[in-house]
This record gives sequence, structure tokens and C-alpha cells, in this order.
Amino acid sequence: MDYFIELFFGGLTRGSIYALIALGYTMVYGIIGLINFAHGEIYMIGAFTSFIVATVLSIYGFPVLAIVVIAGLAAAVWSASYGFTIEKLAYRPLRKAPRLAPLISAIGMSIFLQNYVLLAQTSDFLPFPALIPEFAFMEPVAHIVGSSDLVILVTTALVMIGLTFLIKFTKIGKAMRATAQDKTMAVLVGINVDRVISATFIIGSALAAIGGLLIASHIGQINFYIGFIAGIKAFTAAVLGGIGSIPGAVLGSLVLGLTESFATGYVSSDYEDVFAFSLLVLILIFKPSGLLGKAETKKV
Amino acid sequence: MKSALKKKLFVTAVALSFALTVPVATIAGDTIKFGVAGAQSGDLASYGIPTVKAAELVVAAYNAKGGINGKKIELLIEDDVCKPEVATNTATKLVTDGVDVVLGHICSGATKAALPIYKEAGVVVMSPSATNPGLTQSGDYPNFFRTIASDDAQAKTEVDFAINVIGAKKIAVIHDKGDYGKGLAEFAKTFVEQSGKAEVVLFEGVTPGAVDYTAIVQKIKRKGADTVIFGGYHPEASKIVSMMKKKRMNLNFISDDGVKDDTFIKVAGKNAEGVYASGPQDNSTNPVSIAAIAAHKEAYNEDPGAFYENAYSAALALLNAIEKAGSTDMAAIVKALQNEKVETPVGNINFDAKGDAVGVGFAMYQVRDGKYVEVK
Amino acid sequence: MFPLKELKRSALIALWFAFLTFPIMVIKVDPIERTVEWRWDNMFFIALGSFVISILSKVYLIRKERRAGRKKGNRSITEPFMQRILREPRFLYPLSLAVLVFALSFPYLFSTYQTNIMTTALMYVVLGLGLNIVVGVAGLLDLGYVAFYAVGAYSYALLNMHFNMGFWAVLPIGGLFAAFLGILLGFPVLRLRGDYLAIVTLGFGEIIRLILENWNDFSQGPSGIANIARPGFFGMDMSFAGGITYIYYLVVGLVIVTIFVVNRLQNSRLGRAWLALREDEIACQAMGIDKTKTKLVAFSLGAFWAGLVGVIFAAKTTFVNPASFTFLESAIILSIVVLGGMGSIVGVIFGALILILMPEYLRALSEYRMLAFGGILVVMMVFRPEGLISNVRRSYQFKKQSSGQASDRS
Amino acid sequence: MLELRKVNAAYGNIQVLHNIDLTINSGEIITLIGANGAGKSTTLMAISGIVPLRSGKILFENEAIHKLSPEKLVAKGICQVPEGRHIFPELTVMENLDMGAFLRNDINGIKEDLDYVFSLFPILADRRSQDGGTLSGGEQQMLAMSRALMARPKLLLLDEPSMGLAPLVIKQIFEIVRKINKEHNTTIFLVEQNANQALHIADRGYVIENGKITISDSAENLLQNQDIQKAYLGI
Repeated sequence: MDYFIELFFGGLTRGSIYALIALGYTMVYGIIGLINFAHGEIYMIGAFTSFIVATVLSIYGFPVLAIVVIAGLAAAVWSASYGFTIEKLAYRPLRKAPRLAPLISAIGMSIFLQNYVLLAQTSDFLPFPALIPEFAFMEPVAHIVGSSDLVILVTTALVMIGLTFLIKFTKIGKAMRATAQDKTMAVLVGINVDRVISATFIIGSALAAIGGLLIASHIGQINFYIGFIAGIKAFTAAVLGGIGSIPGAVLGSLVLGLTESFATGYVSSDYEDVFAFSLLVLILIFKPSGLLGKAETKKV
Repeated sequence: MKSALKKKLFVTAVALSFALTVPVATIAGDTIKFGVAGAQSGDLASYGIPTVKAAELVVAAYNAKGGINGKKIELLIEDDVCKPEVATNTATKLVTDGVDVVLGHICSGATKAALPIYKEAGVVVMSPSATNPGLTQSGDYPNFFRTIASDDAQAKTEVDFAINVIGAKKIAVIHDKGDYGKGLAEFAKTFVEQSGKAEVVLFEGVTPGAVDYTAIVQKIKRKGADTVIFGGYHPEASKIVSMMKKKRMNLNFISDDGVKDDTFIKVAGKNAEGVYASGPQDNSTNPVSIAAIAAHKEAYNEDPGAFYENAYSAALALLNAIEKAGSTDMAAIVKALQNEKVETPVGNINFDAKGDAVGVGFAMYQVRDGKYVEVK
Repeated sequence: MFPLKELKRSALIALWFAFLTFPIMVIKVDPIERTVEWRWDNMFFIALGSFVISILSKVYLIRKERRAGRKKGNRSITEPFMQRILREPRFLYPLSLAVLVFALSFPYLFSTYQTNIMTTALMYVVLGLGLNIVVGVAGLLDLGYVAFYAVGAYSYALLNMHFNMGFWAVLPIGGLFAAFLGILLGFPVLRLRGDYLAIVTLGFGEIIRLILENWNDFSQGPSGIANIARPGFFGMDMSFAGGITYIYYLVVGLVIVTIFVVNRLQNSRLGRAWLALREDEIACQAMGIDKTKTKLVAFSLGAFWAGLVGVIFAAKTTFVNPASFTFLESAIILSIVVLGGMGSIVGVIFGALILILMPEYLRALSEYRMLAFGGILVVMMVFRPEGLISNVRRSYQFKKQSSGQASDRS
Repeated sequence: MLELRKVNAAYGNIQVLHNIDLTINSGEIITLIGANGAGKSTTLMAISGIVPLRSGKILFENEAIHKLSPEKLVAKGICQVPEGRHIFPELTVMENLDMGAFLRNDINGIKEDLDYVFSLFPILADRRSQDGGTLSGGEQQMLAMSRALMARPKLLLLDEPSMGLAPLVIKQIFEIVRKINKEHNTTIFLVEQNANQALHIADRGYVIENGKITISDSAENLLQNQDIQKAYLGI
């Protein structure tokens, strides 16, 4: 039973990280129908920024709590700035272009950002400072659920609640939903669609940055390539849950994380990704728009 | 209208022919062309770039002394992204550019793809990091040498150590699904099974770069392993080791040359304490090695990366062989490599008939107080 | 001449980029030695660079606007240069002949290396044309095309290793295997819509690669299969350079055959059904086009071509391992199709030549190579989102209609 | 209040509007009638700033507005209820109405207008927490109009409000249009295929054919005009 619980929490932790990245994917997709392949790189840049800031601060002797807060903020701010800039440079000019053009632009951007960080920083793996302290009260169960798992789960849950609140009740959140559902009409009620799209990129990127910070301090290392695999997985999770749907992204991520965890635990990690993708194919065969995706109501 | 079209056609044609001919022009001159090939971009760049740096430093040192037999050495650096198909292009480019010897490639797969091209052209190749046993043992590539021992020798060292020194009974063999890691793990598994003194309780691969390794670590615990043998590189190793510490597991962790790298200790920090890794015999007192690392620190203001010493050694061995042979002819260089010993960071070495370095053996190391210390 | 307002705007952009790139470009920390290096000069260069680029792009835009303003009247008359050439048999035939002569004499004009990379580029031309059937013509977004390529390559590698089968025997087999796999995969997933299909094909591509990586007994795992026989030519023994030239001609032949077949296909009943399907699925079903079957044919035909090129790939490199068949490869082939201009044969050829030759010629930039590649991909898309050769096909169709039936629909 | 002067507009290479001249005075109900594809919706989209002009001018309260972005026009008081209603399907009725007041910050004013639209369409009050997409066609039309009213427009552009609705509902809608015009002094520009109904509530009307204004006259005269009767009124 312990084993099951361990795998379960491991899967939840992994799923939570996917969720933080998948949200950005799903929000961007929902609003402009673009698979933003550069989103994984935003996550990577978030991790790098928090790494740089945290290390600098720790060298200058700041207390841990201050480091966590400042590094987290810096990661969110800069990732959001990157997301905002990328949208302006690489996607906005293509708003009216054929459907695949922005996708290729996104792939190009992803390659560009990877190599940008590679050149500006280093190709090596870097040790990420342990920002999440070992809580004493977790010690008796630390072999099952560690402090960092707890922090990741709690943070993700808080972020989800915050995001749901934002989307559901704030003006910008409603504007985002409205824009996603009917862009022409959004314009006609006076919503500045460009600004809403920018806001979507900013929020999605900031979430990815938080994911970057959490996972980097959980794993303890980063390099310029971490965004790619995480990005693909998160994208898979978003589709699994029904792309465009925010609760779907969370559910899809958790399902994916748990599947991978149990597949490794009870079968073999050799085929971990095979299980993940097969699950995706199976679910889509029986539910073509994902777990929580709405069936198409209109022809697009 | 028509003339405008003609003009455009003409411009296009000129541009095209320009684009096609420019790269053909190579710098002629009386130099020794020293090729360096390996991953310099992409996800494996961190294993290829240190080799470039080593080559740059060695060649600069040689050129500062006036080159070899009056000839300056010219570097031709080419990226193969560790992909076989790119490696064939890289190799063809180097051969077309008239390369004399090549330091590289980094990955075994890319090396295998490139070697027939060099063989055809009579170019000696020396890899600092391609450890696939077949490269030397198959006898297919008489022009291939390496300054790193092959996977099977290394696996043997690890398994002997695990069984005879630590007394491991239940061994989990984990690898990174890669060319190097999985090859090594398979040898380790075979050797453990052959020994009859211990059993392999788990043999599995982890996905490099995956978000976390909690599940596999839990599985190791569940299988009741007392020792983990890991085949692969340091990023995955440090993730697994850290995760094991987080899960309060105290198992012996034995790994390979890809982990016996200071970066591992840096990244894994205090979690690295106690980890065993096989690696080339201790060079820390070897003056050539000390000088090589100092040169790197001076030039780049940071510690060298993976395979730096092997690459440095290979560069020295190649240039020494050219110097001793007095020619860049393949047969002469091969002969010199086999017969002339040379002082390198990995020891005083020459090469056997198959191409493996003689005298590059393995020792076991353990991380103690943030340093790899040889275990006798 | 240049408005002050724009200068101010450019200065703001420069400031923004200086801020944006600040942590990554300026600060470099060494977490072990606990030292921080502040590289302020980088910030200066970034600011200067983005200032200059922003001014240049503004100047470009202003000039473009002015030109557009001048041209406004006769806009519909001026067609893109390439398109005009392609429509006119008077230009097209001599041009194709010239290209053919150039292609055939290529190995004699240029070095072995040039021939080798040209071979690679031409292989991608065929891959691009194959994927073009799937994505450009039938409108099915396939992100796992490389899987079929892998199937072809491993078919040859394995059949050659176990049964010593020759290149020519395996060439069709590899293609058929891939096509068969295309049908097998296509059957359950082709009813998914656009982007869902994309992720499923992506997953499928990864699954194939992972199987090749993990199933050692079958594929020799990550260490791959070496010493694959080069294609023979009536038992002749060829030197290395000779071998490259031979494969080069082989690929040129394949390119010609592919262009011929694809062209024929596009103008066939099936081709029109694909186009129709791409434009409006529901209308198609209403008109009695069997949606699944039509899609399936497109999918498996595309796969067939990938399989063929896969066999050639294995024969050319004489070595295969799973590392050659990653997602990035699929992305590059897709980029070829989109960059060239979806649905256009000439476009795909240009796209392949540019995208495959560019990284090779960018080698001079050494470590900045991939950075430039990514950047150029973005810039090209931003400035020519329809691809290099846009809409050739459609205008071609119109011409056929008007000459054939003299109907004046516009 | 609103003036179109020699407006030309095109989709790509196909010109849709040719030299449209049109004037709407404050407080009027003006209708634009024409066949399918004559350019009625394009005219509205040009006014709302969605379709850019090739040439010509649009003046609103004597100010050129054809270069302003759509949201600026909403802020100026030009609101459109587009053809097909365009309800946000996954937003509740309340949220749809909120979106209508997107640019407003006066909480009390919004509250007031909300009460007003609920008084116009009591059924919406009952459905307030239901998703917009689940409403019937008539309810959606009511919601669309209410949403536009929530911006407190000076000029309300209505595109085919009667399309696809039952006769009884159509009648109700037109009555309310008139009511809005009278009670709130909202100027209304009504685009309709259902010329009969439209002309009965309108002050003046324009006829558009193939992108050109062919007739402009008072509503009574148009109703009497034989050509119009034949072509649009089905008499």
C-alpha cells in the first residue's frame, strides 16, 4: 500500500508541474488556436531566471525566504516579458496568415530561444539551489511524500484556485473567455483583443515560470534543454484534457502524471512515454475532444 | 516588363552560383589540418564543446612553439549534433577540406556513421568519448583510436567492484536509454549474471530529461536492491541520487565515466557524497593533467567540462604521432600511435592494434567531502 | 526624413530588450565558486542591436507602404515573379530543362561534400513532397512524419542485416511497410480534427522511436545498426566518392519520379477530393466523398514516400540509430512544406533546399548556427506567411478552367 | 450624427461597397434594406471599424472615425448587434451582459441599465445564470440586443434582428426596438431583409443593391414605392 501511495504522490507532483505548463498551452490555444511550441522554452527561461537571481541573492547573503520570493517574482516577471515579446514579434504579425505559419514561427522561436540561452549561459547542467526547505513535520513521512512534493502540490493548487478566480470573476478573465469564444463579437463589445491576447501570454508565461522554479528546486538542476521535453508532455496533457479548457488542462496533466508514475512503478519505465502517448491515443479515439473538451458546437 | 524579369533571373542566378561556390573555396596553404567533430549544438552540446576547447588549447600551444616540423596547425571545427546523418556530412566536409587527422566524434552512433568516410579517405580519427566496444573490437575501422576505455571494460570494473568490494547481493541496473548508458548497463547485467554471486533485481531505462524520477526510485526501493549500477551521464545520475536521498534511501550507487565528472558533484551537491564511479586512473597528480586544467581555467575562466582530459590527451597523441611520423600519411600515423608513447593527462599512453589506448585502465572512485577519491 | 517619433520608439524598444535580456545575457553566476560575473557590455550590444534592427524594419515598412501606395491601382495585374514563370510554358520548360542539366552535372561541377549535402537536400525534397500530400494537399497536420521515415530506414537496415537483402529489393518493401503503418495508424485517428490529429501523430512518432530505442532484440536499441550495405549497381564496386555520386543520381531520379507522380495526383479526381476535403469537410461528405478513405489514402501515400527515402537514408549513411528520428526532424520537414508554400510542388523544393542547405552553409557561423536557423525561420514566416511560392496551384487551376471551358468565373 | 461619405470597401480584391453615401440624424430609426449579399452587413462592419475602408470617410458627431479601432468606436457610443447574434456561448447570460458593459466603470449606471434591460426582456432575468449557448433563438436575439444596450450606446446598429425567428417574436423585437428609440433616445440603424417590418418602425430608409445605394427616402414613401413593394415587400 505504501508503494501505491508513493507512486500516487509522485504522479501527482509530476502532474502538477505539467499542469502549470499545460495551462499556458491551453490558454493560448483557446484564444488564438495556436500550438505555442515556444512555451516550453518560456518555462526553461523562467527556471534559468530564478536560478540566476537565486544564486546571486544567496551569494549576497539574503535569507532563504527572501530568495524564494524574489526569485519567484523575477522568474514570473521575466517569463511574462518573454511571452509578451514573443507574441508581439513572432505571432501577432501572423494573426491573419494561413493556419500553419504561426506554428512554424513557434518552432523557430523554440529553437532560437534554446540556443540563445545555450550561448548566453552555458550548455552544462547547473545546480539549482535548494529553495524548498526540509520541513521537520514532514520527516516521519518523508520517504513517501517529501517537503518539495508538498510545496509543489500546495502551490499548484493555490495557483489553480487563483487562476480559476481570475478567469471566472475578473474583468480581464471574462474578456479572455469572451475573446476565446467569439473574437469578432469581443471586438464589437469594445474588448481590445490584442491586449487580451497579450494578457493571456503574460499570465500563461508567468505560470510556466512558477512551474520552472518549482521543478528546478525539486530536481536540483537545470540546463537549456529542459523546456523541450516538459513542453511536449504538457502539450500532450493539455490535449488529453481537451485543449482550450482550463480545468481540462489540470485534469489531463494529473492523469498523465499518474499514468506515467504507475506505468513506471508497475510495468517498466522503458515504455513510460509509450504508455503516456498510447493513453492519449486511446482517450482521443473514444472521446475525440479530450476529457473535458467540449464537442464541437459549430464549424470553425 | 520583360527586361525586369530578365534582370531578376540574372540576379537570382548570380546569387545562387555565389551561394554554391563560396563554401567550396578552402584556404590553401601549407598547414596541418586538424579536424574537430562532435556535438556543438543541440541537447548533447555539453559533451562536445569541451573537446573543441581542448583542441583549441593544445593546438594553440603547439603553434606557439612554431607548429610541427615548421608547419602551423589549422583547426577545422565541425558540428555533427551527435546525429549520424549529420556526421556523414560533417565527415565529408572535413575530408573535402583536406583534413589530416580528426579529433572526434563525440557520440558512438555518429562516429560509426562517419568512420567509413574517413577510412576511405585515409584519415586517422581519435575519439575522446565514443566507448562502444564494436568501434575497436570489430576490426572494421583500422583508422579509429580512442583515449577512453570501451564500455565492456568499464562495466567489468564496476561489477567486480560491486560484488567483490562492496559485497552487493541485489543489484538494480538502471540506464538512460542512450547509446552509451544502455550499452554499459547491458554489459553490467551480463557480468553480474555470469558472476553468480549477485542477482539483477531490476533492469530499466529512464527517460533523459524527464520531469522527475520519483517513480523509478520508488521501484528500486520496492525491489529491495542494495546497490544501483547506473549507466549514463551525470544529469540523470544526479537526479536519481538526489531523489534517493529525498526518499531516505541509503543504497550504494555505482556509475560510470559519464558521472565521474566534477559537474556531477557540483550539481548533486551533498547528495553526491558516497557515490562510486569508475573512471580513468587517477590523474590528479599527473602534471600534464594539472597543466591542462589550469590552461582551461586561464583561457575560459571556468572548469573544463566532460571528456576534456580525454580530448586533450587525444589531441596531444594525434599531434605527437604526426610529429614522430614526420608525415600525415595514415599508415605512418597509425604506426606512430601504436609505437610512440606520449605523456597526456590520462597517462603515458600508446595504442594497441585495435585502437584502444594502452594504459588507460579504470579505477573506482568515491565522492568524499566533495571530491572524487580513488578507492583502493 | 526619419521621424523623431520613430527614433523615440526605437529607443524604447532598445530599452525593453535591454531589460528583457538582462538576467540571461548580463549575469553569469558560478554557483560553486559563488562568483557573479556582470557582463554589461552584452547589454550595450543588445540595446544597440535592437535599436538598429527596429529602425531598419521601420524603414522597410515605410518603404513597403509607399510602394504599395504607388502600386495600388494595378495590383491585381502584378503577380509574384515566380508564379508568372511557372504559369508560362514558354518559361517553364526551358527553366526545368536548365535545372535538370544543372542537377545532372552537379557532381562534376562541385566537390564530393557539396554533392553529399545536395543529396541530403534532395532527400528532404522528396520527404517534403510526401508530407505535402498529407499536410498541404489534404490538410492533415502530421507532426510524426518521421516515424514513417524511420520505418523505411529500419526496414532496409534489418532486412539487410538478417537476410542480406539488397537495396533495390528493399526499396519498394520499405515504402510499402511505411504505407501499411500509415493505414494502421490512420484508421483509428483520422477522424480526429486538426490539432488533435497533430498531437496524436506526434505521439505516434515518439512511440516508434521509443520502441526502436528500447526493444533491443529487434532493433539493437540505441547503439543502432552499422555497416549497412550501400546500394549496388550490377555488382560494381564503387569508391566512396563514386558511391556518393551514384546515390546522388538515384535521389535525383527519385525526385523526378516524385514530382511527376505528385503532380499527376494533385490533378486527379483524388487530388481534387483532397483539396475539397481540406477546404470543407462537411460539404465533402454531403457530396458523397468518403472522408475516411480519402484521408487514409493521402496519409498512406505520404507515408510511402517517407518509407522510400528512409531506405535511401539507411543506404547513404550506412548506419541507423533512433537518434536520427526525433521530433525535431518532423518539425523540419513540416517547416519545409509550410515555408515553401503549402500545396505547391516548386515551393516545397525551394523550402527543402533552403532549410537543409542553410544550416550547412551556416556552418561558418559555428555555434550561432542553430540560433540563426531558428531566427530565420521566424523572420521568414513573419515576412512571407504564405510561404515562398504562394497559391501557385490555385491560379494554375483557374487558368485551366478558363482555357478548357472558357467560363469566366472570377 | 453619423455620416458615410463615398465609402468604398473591399474584401481582398473583391470590392463590396461602392461610394456609399448615408446620413443618420440623432434620434432617428434608419433602415437599410437589400437582398442577400448586397453589402448590408459590410456597411455595418465598416461603420464598426472591422472592415477597413479603401477610400471615403465616416463621420460620427462631425468627427472622422474610420481610422479608429473598433473598441474606440464602442467607447464613442457606436454598438452593433451583428448578424447571427454572436452570443458568447459559454458565458452565462449575466456574463454576456457584463461584457456589453466592458468599457464602463460606473457601477451604479451599469446597475441601472441592467434593470432596464431586464424590464425590457424579463425572461433574461430568469435565465441569468444559464449559458448563453443554451438559449433559444429569440432569447439569444434579446440577449444580443440587451448586451449592446449595456454599453449605453448613442447609435445602435442592428443587423437582421429578425433572422430565423418566429413571427410573434419578430413582432416583439421590433416593438422593443421602437421602445428603445423612444425611451432612451437611442439612434438606431437597422439592417433588414424583412423590409416590411423594418420600414414600419423606421423614419427613413435606404436601399442597397450590389454595393450601391440606389434609393433613399422616407419610410412611408418607400412602403408605397412599387419597385420596392415588388422586390422587397413581396406584394
